[in-house]
Amino acid sequence: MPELSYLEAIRSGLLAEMRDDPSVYVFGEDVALGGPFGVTQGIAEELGSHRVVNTPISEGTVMGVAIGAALSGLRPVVEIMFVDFITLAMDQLVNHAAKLHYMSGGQLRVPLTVRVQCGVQGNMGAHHSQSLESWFLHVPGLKVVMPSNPADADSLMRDAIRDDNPVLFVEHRGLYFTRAEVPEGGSGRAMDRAAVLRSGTDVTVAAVSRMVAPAREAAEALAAEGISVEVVDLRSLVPLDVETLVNSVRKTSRLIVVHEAVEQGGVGAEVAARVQEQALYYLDSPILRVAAPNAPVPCAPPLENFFVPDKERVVAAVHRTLASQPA
Amino acid sequence: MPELSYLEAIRSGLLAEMRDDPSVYVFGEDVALGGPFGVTQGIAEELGSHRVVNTPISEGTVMGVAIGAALSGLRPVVEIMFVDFITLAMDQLVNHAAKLHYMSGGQLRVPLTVRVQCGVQGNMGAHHSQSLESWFLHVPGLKVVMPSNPADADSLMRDAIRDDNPVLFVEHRGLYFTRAEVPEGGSGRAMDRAAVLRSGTDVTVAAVSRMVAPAREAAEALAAEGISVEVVDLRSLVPLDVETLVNSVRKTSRLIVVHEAVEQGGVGAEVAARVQEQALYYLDSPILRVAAPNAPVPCAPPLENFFVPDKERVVAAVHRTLASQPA
Amino acid sequence: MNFDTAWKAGIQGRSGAENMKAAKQGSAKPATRHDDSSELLSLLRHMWVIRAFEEKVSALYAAREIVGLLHLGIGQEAVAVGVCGLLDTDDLVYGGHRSHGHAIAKGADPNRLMAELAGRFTGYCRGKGGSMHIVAAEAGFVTASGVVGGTVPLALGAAFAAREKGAGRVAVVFFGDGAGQTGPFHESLNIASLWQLPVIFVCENNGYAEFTPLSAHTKVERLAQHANTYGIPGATVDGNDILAVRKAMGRAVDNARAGKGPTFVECLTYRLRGHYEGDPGKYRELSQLADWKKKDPIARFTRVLKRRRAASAGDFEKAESDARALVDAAAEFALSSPWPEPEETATQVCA
Amino acid sequence: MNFDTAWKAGIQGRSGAENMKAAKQGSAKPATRHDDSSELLSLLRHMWVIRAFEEKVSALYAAREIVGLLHLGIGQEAVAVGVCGLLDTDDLVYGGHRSHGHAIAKGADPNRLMAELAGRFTGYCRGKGGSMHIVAAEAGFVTASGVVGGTVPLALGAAFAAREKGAGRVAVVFFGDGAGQTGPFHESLNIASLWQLPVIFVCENNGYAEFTPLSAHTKVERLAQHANTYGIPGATVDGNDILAVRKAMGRAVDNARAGKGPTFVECLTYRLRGHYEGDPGKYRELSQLADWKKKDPIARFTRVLKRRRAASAGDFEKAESDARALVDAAAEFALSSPWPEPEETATQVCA
Ligand SMILES: Cc1ncc(C[n+]2csc(CCOP(=O)(O)OP(=O)(O)O)c2C)c(N)n1
Ligand SMILES: Cc1ncc(C[n+]2csc(CCOP(=O)(O)OP(=O)(O)O)c2C)c(N)n1
Ligand SMILES: [Mg+2]
Ligand SMILES: [Mg+2]
Repeated sequence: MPELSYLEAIRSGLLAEMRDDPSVYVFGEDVALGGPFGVTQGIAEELGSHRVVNTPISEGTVMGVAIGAALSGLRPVVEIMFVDFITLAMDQLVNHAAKLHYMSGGQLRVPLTVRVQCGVQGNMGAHHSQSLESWFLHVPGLKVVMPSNPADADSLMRDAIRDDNPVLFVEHRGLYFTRAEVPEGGSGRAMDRAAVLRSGTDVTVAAVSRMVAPAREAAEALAAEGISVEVVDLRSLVPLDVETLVNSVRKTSRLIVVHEAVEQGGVGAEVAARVQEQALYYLDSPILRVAAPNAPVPCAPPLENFFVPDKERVVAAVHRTLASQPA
Repeated sequence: MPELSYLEAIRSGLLAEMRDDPSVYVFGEDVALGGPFGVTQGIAEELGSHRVVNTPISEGTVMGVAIGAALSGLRPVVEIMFVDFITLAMDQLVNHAAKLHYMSGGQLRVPLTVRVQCGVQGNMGAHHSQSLESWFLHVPGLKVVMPSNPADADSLMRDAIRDDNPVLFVEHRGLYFTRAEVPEGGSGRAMDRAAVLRSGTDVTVAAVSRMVAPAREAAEALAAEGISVEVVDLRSLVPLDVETLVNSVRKTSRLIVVHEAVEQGGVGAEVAARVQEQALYYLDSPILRVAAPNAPVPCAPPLENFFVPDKERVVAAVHRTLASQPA
Repeated sequence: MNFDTAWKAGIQGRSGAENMKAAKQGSAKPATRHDDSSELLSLLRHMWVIRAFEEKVSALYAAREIVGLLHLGIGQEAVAVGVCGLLDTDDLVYGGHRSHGHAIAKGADPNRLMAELAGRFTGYCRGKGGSMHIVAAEAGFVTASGVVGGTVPLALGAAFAAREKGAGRVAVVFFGDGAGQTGPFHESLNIASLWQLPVIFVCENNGYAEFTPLSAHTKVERLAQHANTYGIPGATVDGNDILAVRKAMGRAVDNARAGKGPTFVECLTYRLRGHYEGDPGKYRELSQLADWKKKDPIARFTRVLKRRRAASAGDFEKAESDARALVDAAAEFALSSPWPEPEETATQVCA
Repeated sequence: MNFDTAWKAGIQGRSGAENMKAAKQGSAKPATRHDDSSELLSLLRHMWVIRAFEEKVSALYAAREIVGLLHLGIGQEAVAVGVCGLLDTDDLVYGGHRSHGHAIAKGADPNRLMAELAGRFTGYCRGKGGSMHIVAAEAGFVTASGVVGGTVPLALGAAFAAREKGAGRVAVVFFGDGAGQTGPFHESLNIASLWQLPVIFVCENNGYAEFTPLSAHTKVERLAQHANTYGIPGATVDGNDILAVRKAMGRAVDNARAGKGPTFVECLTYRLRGHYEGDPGKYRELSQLADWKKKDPIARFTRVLKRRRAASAGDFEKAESDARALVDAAAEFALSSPWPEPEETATQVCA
């Protein structure tokens, strides 16, 4: 089993689909040369430059072009270089990609994959560091996946491209160079299901994307204290695998959700709402969210560091939830 | 106390501020003629056509123009004709209006009011009927208000314009012609606070915008059954008045949130997350959400009617929460 | 393409798409060519179907048999028919909020279209779409949109796919003068020219965006000028003269099919009704309306055909009466169709 | 306006904004006029400050004393200084992701700017902004943005406010050739021309957007052509010739102040470094880089001044060495400044 970086794994999934299916095309700024991070590097050379289409800086229109191409039977993969710029493509993504299957009464399909790169890494400041995935929970017709590791990145990319719906594939810049083993030919369908990464009995910690790492580290550290933490990688945000969470909470009676997006209106809110709805009577303490403070992303190192949740904050939340009891 | 329609009340609040403060300008499509609904009718005639600026169909840039004008000391009110089209102005609103005060370390201020009209009314279909307010809970630096009645419409408009931050003022098309008394000179500061419209002891029903009416009707109907419902009009979504909700839930032990936006990722998720966090041990049953199904807004009357939550659905949810008990 | 086959078939109850398919069997290329009399008469007939359809919609709206936000293209029929008459079924057309006529001209079945407007399950979109969001995939009318300018980028995508497939198909997008000030429109001109896509931009410049005249939206008098900046061939034609539209469109289609890239066809026209049904239209002078009524594209083309002796008085009358009959039947089909079940509200969200 | 006062004051430790204010006391209008020798020398000095500043930034970045995503404008100084040299403090300038030079040219204090890049509390934005998001309000540098094209609409708003206030102020926005393909840019040209706003569009056409040459982004060779479509006077000038920039800009400022509306100034230039610090720059030929090095705007202007005998050899040397001293001081100020407290992360979210 080869070891790949997260970035290479994205490419591996993409390339596998592109080799298989000549209707898969890539659109994006500078993608022919690999983009600023190199994800699409070498694809044009292997499969022809017509398959990897450099675009002008016109996010909204490029999204529309990809949707139109999808309506005509291609399976485009469009790259938005930073999720911050998806703000320029919201009309096409929300009003057209997500809705046309429904609005047409099923006549149309939009098999589109939107690659976006998100998150805090490298002091890039408020216009290149956001995590905006939760907006898209509120857009019926879109699916949203968010891999936390190379194997999932590879598999979810394959799943996303094969899906007949628009799928937002959210990459975390801070994970690009993390390495792990990736089964050749993909590790099987990863979409639609959360993954239980570590089983435990005292507290469930559900995390997304880069936050899975501090969740695991926290579980490790807490194990030393005799606290048994179950770690769940949400992986798919839409559809959200509530069943796995509820099953876990029935066992642990406590839940903490960890994400890098700001707390208010984040994915943690939907998770909390759904889990309390289905498992309130199993809960021994309130569901807590460990997330960024409600602020834009600052640039300076001490601020950026403070912004991003870390292992310590997860540990503290676990202690808090274990200490919590009726007033 | 004059009786005004919701639409007239918005105009009354706007006009009051515009008369007081020559730096308040209105920008939007067709606003000089009143816009398609007539909200800004007559203002140009009274205050000069330079104060009510018709714009091309360029939502993104017009939003930017208003922000730039706000940075230069004006207090612009920009109208996005349907919230569905705010998708075209997200970059300016999210990356610039909301963040510039923070990103500049306090050097800049953006005293901007964004009027958007939302909701299902009149079989307009998926591109003219959405409720997207919950996205903006996730955008630090923005405030969001959502009046449910003429008096609040008038007061919140005044508050929004006077606020030194960008405020999203969300109007519901289905309320435009509802009438009620509006105190002259405004009813005092309405921003930042929820309003308890009816006090009760058995269940709290928190509703937003047009959903306040079915919440009240449900309370009325349930009173006849001997069920006492406390009705809270959220009114301000950012900041969210969690205190009022928590106080109410401490009394009633049950909470239902009602909104017209689709359930997943809606405001109800954040409300549920916050209330269970602060009041879990007071809850006798799960917090329920009564909201639109997770679908685009359909056009045909039977579908549109089914889409929008109504009194019956609120009543059913109240019965459900009262019947709920540990398995 | 011979519209007549389609037309007659339509009367006989075949779906619009089937009609168009049948009609196009013998489709002669290139699109630029001399039209014979029967072809010209068929253009007139198609304009009449659109006119009759929209007048019926207007009446049904007044009677509250149809609800929603309706934008009629009465007075603009020459653009729809002039453009779509030169296309095959598998050429792909995109429209906007005022696209009943575009869809019909492209071969959409009036029955299913009317049923869609009436919110019935037999409608093209099962009642989920509605007037501003027509999809008639079988006819190659891909989609309209309620977002002004929203379909322009989509049409580029269709053109991109067509080019990659090498089938010689073209993509066409209809949009208004108001859309000409939207960013996506400009981004699209750039990309279409950069990639030399087989897309045809059809701008229906009716002088107004909602209540505001074009002069209050831009200083650019002819939107085709923007195309010229990008080196896209652009023509501004009298949009109420169907033959002028057809001529410009013929060149555009030939160019696109020949791999010579995009064309911009700006059609100067006027909507004879309000922006939407119910719009009191106070922002326009009655005299302006009267002037444009004189330029009614149907009356005008009828005069041309008379002058050319291309048809008899009976033909002209029959064009109208057949259209009215077709549309009456469509209305009856629609209004006697079942409503969608409420539970349909949450189906088909994902494919 | 006399840059020299500002310059000297700067050396003496006054803030940039104070400098500019002092310098502008005697500001002579109109902007279009003959420059005397001391004024010319001061332009050179300002270019040197920017150059020295960015070379220092590059060195500090290499030493990991400064982190983040840095885009340097080395090689483009003639545009920044040519443009801003004709503005007063209360004229409002907007920039983009490559705007260190624009801010300095507008009078931002190098100390506070360097501190911002170094993430310190003494920075203009208390470390919250960073390299792509400079705000130096006191100097009339309103804001930059990490969103390509993002500030173009904002500058229109500033121009709108200026016009309403009737103060004769102008707004200026710097952006790149890549921004010229964004929708907001085109929407902005339309609105600026429609409303005749006192805004000056300064396009720094350096031939590349990231790794892709302009020719792969558009078929339009001169972005000024778009302005022309809107009737906006547009000139394309040699952006490495500060006097050419200044001449075009002088006319633009005079027009804007006189209420004659917007102007578009396209400056052909080249960035002598990578797109961002760390970019290996493989997409450009070394020979191209070498050619452009010969056109270095500072060396070139120095030659002009020499030819005109506008300054002595000592003056030239001093221009550079003073700049380096100033910038060394700025770096020292920045690196010895305190970091912001972590708790600052969640302050100033709302005003
Ligand atoms: C993005 C967007 N902004 C605003 C509207 C509201 N609106 C509907 S039609 C219209 C005018 C469109 O004018 P034009 O493009 O000339 O088409 P016409 O109505 O004249 O056919 C406007 C502003 C919209 N539907 N979409
Ligand atoms: C809206 C948006 N899309 C993409 C990017 C990523 N990006 C940063 S700089 C750049 C190229 C900009 O080119 P140009 O406008 O010519 O400015 P230059 O870098 O040459 O100064 C791109 C694509 C961005 N910052 N903003
Ligand atoms: Mg129009
Ligand atoms: Mg460039």
